[in-house]
Amino acid sequence: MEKIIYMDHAATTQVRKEVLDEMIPYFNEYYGNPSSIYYLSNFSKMAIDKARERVAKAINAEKNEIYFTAGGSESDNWAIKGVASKLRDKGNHIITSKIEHHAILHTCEYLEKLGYEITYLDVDEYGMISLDELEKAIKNETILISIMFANNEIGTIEPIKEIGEIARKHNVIFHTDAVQAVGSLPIDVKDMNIDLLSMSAHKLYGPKGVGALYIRKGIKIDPLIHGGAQERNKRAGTENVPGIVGLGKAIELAYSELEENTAKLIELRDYMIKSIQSRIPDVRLNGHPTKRLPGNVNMCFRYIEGESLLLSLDMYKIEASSGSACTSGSLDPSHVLLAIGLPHEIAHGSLRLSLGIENTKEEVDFVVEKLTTIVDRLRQMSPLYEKKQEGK
Amino acid sequence: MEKIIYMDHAATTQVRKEVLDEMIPYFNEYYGNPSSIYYLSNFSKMAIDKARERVAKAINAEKNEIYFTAGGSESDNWAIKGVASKLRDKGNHIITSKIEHHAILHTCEYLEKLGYEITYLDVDEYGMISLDELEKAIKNETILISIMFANNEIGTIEPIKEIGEIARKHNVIFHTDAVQAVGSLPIDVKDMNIDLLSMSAHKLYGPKGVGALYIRKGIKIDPLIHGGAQERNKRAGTENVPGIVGLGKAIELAYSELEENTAKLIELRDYMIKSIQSRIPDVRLNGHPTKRLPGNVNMCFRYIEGESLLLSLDMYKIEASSGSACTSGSLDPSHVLLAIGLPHEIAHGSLRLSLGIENTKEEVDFVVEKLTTIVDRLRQMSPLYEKKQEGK
Amino acid sequence: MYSEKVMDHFMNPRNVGEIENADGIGEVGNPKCGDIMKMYLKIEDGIITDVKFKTFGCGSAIASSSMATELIKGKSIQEAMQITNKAVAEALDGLPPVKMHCSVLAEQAIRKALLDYSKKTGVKIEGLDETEFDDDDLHEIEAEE
Amino acid sequence: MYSEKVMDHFMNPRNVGEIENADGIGEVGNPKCGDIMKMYLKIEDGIITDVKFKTFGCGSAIASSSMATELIKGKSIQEAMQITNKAVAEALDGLPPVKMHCSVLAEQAIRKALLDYSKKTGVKIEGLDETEFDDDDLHEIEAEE
Ligand SMILES: Cc1ncc(COP(=O)(O)O)c(C=O)c1O
Ligand SMILES: Cc1ncc(COP(=O)(O)O)c(C=O)c1O
Repeated sequence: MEKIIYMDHAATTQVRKEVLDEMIPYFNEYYGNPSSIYYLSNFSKMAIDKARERVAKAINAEKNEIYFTAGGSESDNWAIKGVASKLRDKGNHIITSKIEHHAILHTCEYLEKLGYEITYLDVDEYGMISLDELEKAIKNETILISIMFANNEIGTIEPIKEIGEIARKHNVIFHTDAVQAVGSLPIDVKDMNIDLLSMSAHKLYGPKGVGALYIRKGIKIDPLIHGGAQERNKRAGTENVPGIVGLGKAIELAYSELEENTAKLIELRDYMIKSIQSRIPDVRLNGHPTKRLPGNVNMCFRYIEGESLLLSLDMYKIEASSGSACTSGSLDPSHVLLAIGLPHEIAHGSLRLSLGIENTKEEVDFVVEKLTTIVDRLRQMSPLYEKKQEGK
Repeated sequence: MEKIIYMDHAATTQVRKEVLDEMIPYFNEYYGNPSSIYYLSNFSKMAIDKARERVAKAINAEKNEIYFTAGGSESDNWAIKGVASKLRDKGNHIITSKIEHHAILHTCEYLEKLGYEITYLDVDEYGMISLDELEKAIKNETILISIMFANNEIGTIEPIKEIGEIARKHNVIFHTDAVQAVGSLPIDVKDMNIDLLSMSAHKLYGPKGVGALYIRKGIKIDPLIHGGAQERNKRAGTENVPGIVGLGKAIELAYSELEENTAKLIELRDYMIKSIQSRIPDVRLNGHPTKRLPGNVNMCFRYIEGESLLLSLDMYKIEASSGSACTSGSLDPSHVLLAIGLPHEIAHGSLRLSLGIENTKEEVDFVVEKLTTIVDRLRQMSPLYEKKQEGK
Repeated sequence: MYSEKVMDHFMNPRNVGEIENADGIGEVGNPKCGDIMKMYLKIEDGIITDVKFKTFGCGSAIASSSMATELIKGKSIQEAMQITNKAVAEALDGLPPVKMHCSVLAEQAIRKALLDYSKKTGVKIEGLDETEFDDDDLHEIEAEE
Repeated sequence: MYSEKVMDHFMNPRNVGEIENADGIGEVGNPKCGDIMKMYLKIEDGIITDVKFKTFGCGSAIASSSMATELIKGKSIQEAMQITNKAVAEALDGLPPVKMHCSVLAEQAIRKALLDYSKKTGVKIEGLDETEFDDDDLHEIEAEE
């Protein structure tokens, strides 16, 4: 494979060597089914136990509050549908936001078809929900508040602790999709009054296809996957032992290096934002200037379309992402960019560069240089830019 | 780790070296998110495509009829809940059997709470459902028939093609939990009129935490996991690329060696059954004598309890399984053994030895020898045996 | 899953067997539930001079029986009456929660054997009562799990 | 995802730019949907002697514009009228199904530029009709996907 510059860590990350090394023996040496009672299975049982402890520690939960899943989407679906199904006699109202991941939004839309009522909170220009509006939206029938910890596109970090307080005050269960936050931000489920929290290993240098749902002791939700007695009867299916081991190792590494990595990433991020702003006219930073994920750079480049930007970057093996409609094959650009109030044509021209711990200042310089050329080239081709030049 | 004799292949298998070798590069070299549009992602996209083709070929399906999941339990839950949710306006009746895996049974029990009606078909002493009873159970409201391909405990193979014909005749969707069958038995979804089929990689020398659901073209079911557009909008979540690669490789290997392995396993299985029967009195073979999984040996040893048998075998690092209640911490022994008509006290004394391709005749001889000693020892300790000796 | 002590008492159970003309015999559990314990006592001058058991059941049932016999051997009837299921479990360095009922069975087997002795001999044993041997109770601890 | 031809025409688009005093100009698409194509024609004696384009849009939109200009350059008006979106897509060695609307846009841009020429000059072009330029139609092919 050719050398690439990978700046799409919000999409996925590579499995770190230390993580993969710990996983390997569980594929064909300690391969016992953790539900069995013999010698061979002790190894996998103990491995899961250790991973559970590591995950719990990372977010200040108890070990038996962690349930392993097949990833962020399953955790999100489980949290929402599990509460909805369990509490359907109590109420049918769920509050979420307009900028959630599709794993939340499409789940909520499905529930609407089943007779649930969903409130989708607006966000401000930075992507922040309003605590006032949240509190006003709560009614007797409200059974769940689900607000993401940090947004995957624009990186905005929501006021989770405050949301937790409001939820607790009104005795409503609070779920947060923390898929982008876990491994990148300090999380304390106790202090933040979080009842349910979703995470996914592949966003933090762990393997794809494994995640977890934190379920606070005392919170009862229906299973999403019924069957065997795994995960204390809450999530059936033979455990993905190597994956679980990988999640445990990855999360431990992430939090042992959190301070150092955060400082590095924020410096790199702000350097990149400034470089772009100083070299390319008509750009806009999306998301909050400071309350944002350490590695997230998201900008709109006026007069051009995002996919053509991505393709051009890819010619230099620079891997990034866009909220452009064209990358998803739909007509509308990212719902997140529309929710923060961008007009369609500007939203179409967005670029997300999500930095990771292996990125360097040199790479950033290279990318910004190429980006400058590319943006210029595409603008020269753009009839919108032509109009602007003509002063229309 | 000490050397073990592994005879619990129905619980899980080790990942074959050829399989793991193909998976490894997808952890940290070709780690791109398959949904992205750049260079790096081509590798994972192509890998998934290849795996899908391999899985499709193995069961004579089309490539775009295969949807990857996190394992057998998810596939089972998805099939049942997906049909139930999609067709709830058409009907609320589902037909299954009493010997299904818990992933089916507990899902059905959950649906009962939601107002669905479930018919649990009886089985005969060999664990076979009756086609007559099946056909009689079908009514206007019937939306789904779910009968397993082969039973995980007693190995009995159900008359799938005939079930498929009946389902088709009555225009009812037919799902089969083929988790134990895939990789061990020839499967042709077209010829067998199967509409939905569940499989799991870790039962066929692939990795844990990945499986697939075959959905015949034209059959529409609701998603179980809503969210991103993965798996053609039917199963959200970033794909477990290495796992999917592993499933693809494992299933291809299994079917390329099927004839050879089946012949070997049946010989070993029948040899083991005969050895046990000739050396140990008061034993009973559970399941069908010939219509059974190639590697499945399941016997009851009267007067003793299964867990103590397992523990004793484990002292020699012989790893096997039991339908004993004590292994699951419940009071009742396996629902499968009860369904074939065994009295509780006999069902408690069951032992499943599920053979795999790496087991040898020498291992079988060793196990039977140890088993003979162990059964004798435990019977000497058993008050039930005492009564029998006294002629009570 | 099991402590080394449990495994030791399971693989090398002490006092397995029967006592001919035992002074007290107690059988508890039932085959439906997968465990039966039968305990034989030899009692001389209020002292349990010998004890044997037979058990149909899982590893912890066998280990619990074995440990229970060890705990009461050579003890007085009153001492034996003090042996609780917890004592049996603790002596085994603990049992998994789902297996605690095995230690309850062992306690019950002792008491039932003592009751049998009491009935046969007319010797009154304080705190013993026929009504306590109700199989349904034996799994209550488990049900709590 | 894209063929080499698409990537070539995207990275090295032919005929980018404007034509001063063009004989016909056609603009289709709209910025809301993320694609606008603007086509400039120079027509002499019924022959398209020069053509330029500007496009705001994804890779396949740019490549489709580029290919479309190549296909009609030097051709007669009637030949240009024969160019369908399929021809554009085929000349690019195919487009992904969700991107077929880009080729439709290119076809429409040509026709709209010809219509403009027709209006300006009074030259009648058979098969051209104002009513066909309805933005809503452009994504129909995509919607079928
Ligand atoms: C027949 C059957 N169905 C379903 C399953 C569940 O598969 P998994 O453990 O991969 O979720 C199993 C195995 O555990 C099985 O044997
Ligand atoms: C905020 C957020 N939620 C949920 C998900 C879904 O996670 P996964 O792909 O592991 O299912 C993602 C990533 O794709 C995400 O960024």
